[in-house]
Amino acid sequence: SQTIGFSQIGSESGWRAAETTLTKQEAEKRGIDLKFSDAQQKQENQIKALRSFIAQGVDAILVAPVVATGWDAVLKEAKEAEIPVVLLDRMVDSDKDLYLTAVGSDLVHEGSVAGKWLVDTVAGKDCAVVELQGTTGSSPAIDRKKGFEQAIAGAANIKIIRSQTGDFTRAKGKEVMESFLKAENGGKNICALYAHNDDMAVGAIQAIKEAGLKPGTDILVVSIDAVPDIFQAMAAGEANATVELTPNMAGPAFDALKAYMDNGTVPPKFIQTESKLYTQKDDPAKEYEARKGLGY
Amino acid sequence: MNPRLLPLAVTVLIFVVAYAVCYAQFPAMLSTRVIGNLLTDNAFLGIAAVGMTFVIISGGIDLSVGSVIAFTGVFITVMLRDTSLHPLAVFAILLGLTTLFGAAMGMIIHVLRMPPFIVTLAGMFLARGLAYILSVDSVPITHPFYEWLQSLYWLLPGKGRLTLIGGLMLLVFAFGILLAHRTRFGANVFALGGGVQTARLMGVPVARTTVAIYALSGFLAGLSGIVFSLYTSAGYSLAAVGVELDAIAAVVIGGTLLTGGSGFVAGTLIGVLIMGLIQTYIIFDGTLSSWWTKIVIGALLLVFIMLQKGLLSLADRRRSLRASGNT
Amino acid sequence: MNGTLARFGRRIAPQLVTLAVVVAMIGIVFPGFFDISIANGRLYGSPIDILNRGAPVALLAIGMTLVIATGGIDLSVGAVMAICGAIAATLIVDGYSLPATLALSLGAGLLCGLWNGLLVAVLGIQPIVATLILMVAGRGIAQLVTEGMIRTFSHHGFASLGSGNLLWLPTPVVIWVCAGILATLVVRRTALGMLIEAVGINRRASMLAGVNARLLIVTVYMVSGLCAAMAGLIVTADIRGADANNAGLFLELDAILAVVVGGTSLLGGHFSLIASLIGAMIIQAINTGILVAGFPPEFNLVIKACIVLAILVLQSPALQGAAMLFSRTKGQP
Amino acid sequence: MTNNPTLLAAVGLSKTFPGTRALDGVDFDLRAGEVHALLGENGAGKSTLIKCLTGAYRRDGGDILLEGASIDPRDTQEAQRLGIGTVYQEVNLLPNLTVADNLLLGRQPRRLGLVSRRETNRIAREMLSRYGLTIDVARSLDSYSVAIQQIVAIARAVSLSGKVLILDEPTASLDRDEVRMLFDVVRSLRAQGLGIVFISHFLDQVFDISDRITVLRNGRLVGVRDAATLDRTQLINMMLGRELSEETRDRGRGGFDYAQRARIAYVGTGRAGVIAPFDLSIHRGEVVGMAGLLGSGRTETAELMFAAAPRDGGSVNKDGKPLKLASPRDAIAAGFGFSPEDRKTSGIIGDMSVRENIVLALQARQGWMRPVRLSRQREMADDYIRRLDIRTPDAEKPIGQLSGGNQQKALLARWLATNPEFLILDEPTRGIDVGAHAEIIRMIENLCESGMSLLVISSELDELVTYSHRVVVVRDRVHVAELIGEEITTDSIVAAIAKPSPAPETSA
Ligand SMILES: Nc1ncnc2c1ncn2[C@@H]1O[C@H](COP(=O)(O)OP(=O)(O)OP(=O)(O)O)[C@@H](O)[C@H]1O
Ligand SMILES: Nc1ncnc2c1ncn2[C@@H]1O[C@H](COP(=O)(O)OP(=O)(O)OP(=O)(O)O)[C@@H](O)[C@H]1O
Ligand SMILES: [Mg+2]
Ligand SMILES: [Mg+2]
Repeated sequence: SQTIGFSQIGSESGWRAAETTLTKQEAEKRGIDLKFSDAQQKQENQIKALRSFIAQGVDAILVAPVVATGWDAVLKEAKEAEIPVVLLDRMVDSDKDLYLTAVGSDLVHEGSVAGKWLVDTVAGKDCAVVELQGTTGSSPAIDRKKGFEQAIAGAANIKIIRSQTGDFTRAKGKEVMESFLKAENGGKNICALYAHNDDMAVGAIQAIKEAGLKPGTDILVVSIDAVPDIFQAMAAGEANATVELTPNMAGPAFDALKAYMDNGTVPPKFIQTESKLYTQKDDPAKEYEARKGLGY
Repeated sequence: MNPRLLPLAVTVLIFVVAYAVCYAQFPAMLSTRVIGNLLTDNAFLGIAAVGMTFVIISGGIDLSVGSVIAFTGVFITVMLRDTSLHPLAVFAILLGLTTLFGAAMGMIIHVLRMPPFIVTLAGMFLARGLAYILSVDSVPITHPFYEWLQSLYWLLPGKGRLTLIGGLMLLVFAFGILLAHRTRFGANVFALGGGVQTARLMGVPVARTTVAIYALSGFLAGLSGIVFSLYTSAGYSLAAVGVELDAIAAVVIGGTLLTGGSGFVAGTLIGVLIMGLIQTYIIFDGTLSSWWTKIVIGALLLVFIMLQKGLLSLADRRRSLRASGNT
Repeated sequence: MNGTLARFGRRIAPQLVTLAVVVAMIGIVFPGFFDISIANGRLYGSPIDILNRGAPVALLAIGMTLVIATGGIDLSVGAVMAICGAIAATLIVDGYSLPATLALSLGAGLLCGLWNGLLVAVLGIQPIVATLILMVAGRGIAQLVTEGMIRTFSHHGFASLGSGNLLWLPTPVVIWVCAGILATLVVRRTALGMLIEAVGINRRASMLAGVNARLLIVTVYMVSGLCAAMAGLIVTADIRGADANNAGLFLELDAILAVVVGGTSLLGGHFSLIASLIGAMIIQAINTGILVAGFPPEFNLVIKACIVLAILVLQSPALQGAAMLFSRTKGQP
Repeated sequence: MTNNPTLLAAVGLSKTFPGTRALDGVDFDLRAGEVHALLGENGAGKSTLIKCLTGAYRRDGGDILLEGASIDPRDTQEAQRLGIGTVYQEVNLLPNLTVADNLLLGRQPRRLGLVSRRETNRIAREMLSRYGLTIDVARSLDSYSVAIQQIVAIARAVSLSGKVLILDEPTASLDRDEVRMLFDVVRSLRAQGLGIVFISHFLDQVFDISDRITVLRNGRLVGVRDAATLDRTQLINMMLGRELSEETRDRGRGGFDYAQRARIAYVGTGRAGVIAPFDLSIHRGEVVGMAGLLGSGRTETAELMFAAAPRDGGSVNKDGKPLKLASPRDAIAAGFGFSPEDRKTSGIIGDMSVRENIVLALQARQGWMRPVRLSRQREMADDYIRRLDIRTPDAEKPIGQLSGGNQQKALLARWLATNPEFLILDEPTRGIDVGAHAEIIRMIENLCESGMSLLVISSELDELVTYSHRVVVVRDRVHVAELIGEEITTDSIVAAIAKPSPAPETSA
């Protein structure tokens, strides 16, 4: 059987836990011996893991890079050792020759899907948006912000009035939302909330409720990831939309690897997963049930 | 043997035994590749840990090193991107900056008599904050000089590599060992760790030494940042979070007392290697989930510290029994 | 008695002044800051937010103060928060009653503290390292409990610990104020405080004078574990879910900072719980101030660093000494 | 000699601590080639004076002149550069450094820019050999006893003193031989024309070595005299400002029915490598003295008896019943008390007030649940401060800021407050002035009359002879002799200490 090393960023969110679970499941399905390594959010640990995989002589490497830059040297080493590398869910800045393919979604695109939804939904009415950013400096935070800003750039009626980091966590999402509400006249000035992930949105929804407003109605809520809990909120009418980031990146990756190793089929350099938009119309209750058991 | 060297000997012994255990399980662990990796992958940690050793021996602590490493990377990339300076000139400016930064913390600690923990904690916030302000994006470094530096390595038999940064770490350790154990400055550092008041009464230049210690730590953190930027050829403001804790752990595993006054720079090298060994072992194993990884790292840390304590007290008992046999 | 009161006033004056200055500064950058209203049966406004959001750090600061007074430090409190939150959420989801859930998770906190205490007091491992072990492993344990997910629950009683109201105040505020008062009473009405200080200043001499330093140190870490457990429960109840990865992340640093801003020396010895609690509020005021001020998030850390540095410089023993000298020379005829 | 030029002079020196005027316009002058004793009660300001002279403290007012030129040492390093070597009262060396590093800190010999260890150790060994000490200088200082540390401190100061040597109670923990050797060194330095300041509470030593004597009282200069023109009583009057009533009573020595059951009996107590197993019993109202040379194992004996250090086997009986004695707490519960030798690291809680230090042992015994009421604490503290004449502005002063002798008295008060049945005092009179010394001896006698049993370790044989009913002599970690009643004389103790042991004697 094949041995494949998988360097995961960490387990910082439910989404990532789901990705890990699904990767392990997919590997098991295919009889692959998966060497899993958790980098605890540190790039240096990921590089160490990759180099250890190379020293160990694995057949292929999957890596979910914590950040886009800084992979050249280690990818070159892998190439010299003739070990194919597949990137999961995030891209790197390196030369495209250095990895076999990348499976993932386009983070900027995700942001713009969310932005477009908002533009369509408010339909020309004035709308003041507050933004909960991800961890300062992380690539989803940067790209999802960029995509959203691009999408609303054409709509003069939509303005981001406050933007602060919520560190991708519920607790910070709630705390920061509370301060937004205080700062914006008890929330009466706020028309919509855009959160870089669902967890922050869930926290913020609680803050909105505690301030005596109705999330989903008084303040529109749009976020990204499509984790189960946001569907619950949507089912309750407290969230309006989310953009899916599928945690099953490993399936396509393993398929591409198999094709490459069996008969040398070179996959395209970027296998993009769909960034599907879910709204309250998409039967959120059913979606919730479907995702519940995936280890989110 | 001089009993003062005992902790060092015990640490080395533990490392050798641990390596043997790993080898028994994964024979590939003894390849030159893994050994080369141990040096290269931990180069930045090792260099930072040398500075940390001096700080800890003097009875202080420096929580800012991780942030300084991140700042360094961002600073270098931004300078290389926005100016036409040669990387070496950028390095020089940067090392000057981080040395000054360390010296400033040392000044505050000494002049205002504030605890190092807190001053360097503020330094940690400040350095990372400055990195954010310079650039939140991660920026790649694409400079021919960088590529040339990265291509410098010595191929060991068995495809292992002794890279430039791995070698640099060994050099820094050699320098640190001489500085700590064979200079008057080094003796003064130990003296501060024994008690600032007493050291002052004994004529140790407390102010100068304190500032120099933190300046040294700042300098080495900057150097470590350069190494980190060579390692990743990028600058990123979120890089190297928590490196200070790894460095502290390495220093302590290396037999240096956190209370100050006693320790070994050479021990720190072993401490860094032990930490690297733990990680390599976990990756080679490859079956641990994210959470078990954390638990196992914690447990192994505990095991190492307990082994060390146990062996030391055993040796102590043996020694005192032997002494009684003589009288 | 009056002398004691005056001394107490002098002890906490720097912290009170600092808090006032920080709050005044926020008032300048955000004029709506002082608006307090009553809504949904409780007081509502930014100052209340500070009291409320400061609850975890305040609770941690209580335990941390005692630990630091013995010359130790507890880096594991953030991880212990995560463990206890995870246990509580899991139990409540599994249908345990609220009292049982609370008792078991607080018990888990005590157990964590016991572990730290034994490592420090009995095995003689240095406190930073001893608690570093649980800091690293503890988050893993918490994730083990939640299996890496955010374990959400909808138990109303439990949730009200985090977001409910009591006496027109958010419940967390009531909890930390009560815990603070209780701890102060226990420590100052008995001889505990004095014995802790003695151990912190000179452990060997205290032991020779018959102080049971070991037991005292273990107890103090257990109190810290208990406080961390309470903080963990509040955070979990607040977001109605246990987030093993992020609950209490880096909060140990804020707690230590609160203790130091509160004027307790990291070397151990004399301590003041009240001053630490004010310190916790200062830290939270800075955090909240940064949020309401509306700066871009890149500046958060630099602002925090500068304010903290300024506070510490102003409170530093060297400057205090200089100020005293100044006032004395001025007072001379 | 009296015509020698003035080397170091202080004119109108003043120093104030919060609540204390430690020095009040003190004049002092030291001539080349003289030994100048600086005397005074505990807290008179002697240590403060030399700390001001050597830059350890900044003075508030006054001038310092070295060879006629005004100097202003900002730190001790500067004083060292000026040729002033100092031994401060508390051993001020670094326990974590090697003996050699302590001796040569800042002056280690270098080769090619690097410190030469071998050379450092060689010079260090040479420096110590003058004091008859042959120890491994590459080991850390804390592996040696207080006495050895004291000698190291002296050796260091001597080597630093190009012009002036200042010794603040250097002999407090030395025995006779060491003192003799120290004095030989001091005399030869004097012959070389150095000026030496000597602070001590041992008046015999003062008369033995010094040429002139300056007396301080309450931070003020009382007077300067030639030692030859002064007698003991006059000197004491100058120091205390009153007569010392030296009552010599007969303590009804013996009178003990040693056949009767002892109050406390140790059988086979010992620890491998530390002290050979010994039997020792103490009777009600008895004072047992313990004599021996440096490092002979007296302190270790005391620590084992108080369970402050672990012991191998052996048993302890109290009033005939076996006693569980595993920790100091057990000992205290059984009514023991122990005032340790090293007051800085094992005695005082430096940052705590005198009051808290005094009630600490009592409070620890009562348990944390039963706090001693604040008013009661104050009463107790004030009472002991008065009874033991502890010089402090008030009971709330941190004990670390008291003068050495007064700290010692406060520690004694700590144990008296617990009203123990059996009290172990390790060097209780170290650093205590003549007045207080007499006071403490009187107290020891009163205590034993009231039924307390005492074990007193002291290097002052005269003192032991005065109050002991029995003296145990320790040599080379073995209890070698027991002198009872009339057998106790200085000479008999010296003889017992000096009796050559069967094994070849070590060089120390
Ligand atoms: N650092 C300090 N802070 C406050 N008060 C001090 C300090 N050092 C000394 N004092 C006070 O100054 C006075 C003089 O103390 P000093 O140590 O000079 O006495 P001394 O003559 O050396 O006594 P002893 O014989 O007991 O050593 C004492 O009352 C003491 O309490
Ligand atoms: N001459 C010496 N050579 C080597 N080590 C010594 C010497 N003298 C003392 N020591 C060390 O010092 C320690 C102290 O011994 P201890 O304190 O029991 O002596 P003591 O009889 O109480 O003497 P004192 O109290 O006068 O210092 C001993 O454990 C021993 O290791
Ligand atoms: Mg003195
Ligand atoms: Mg002794």
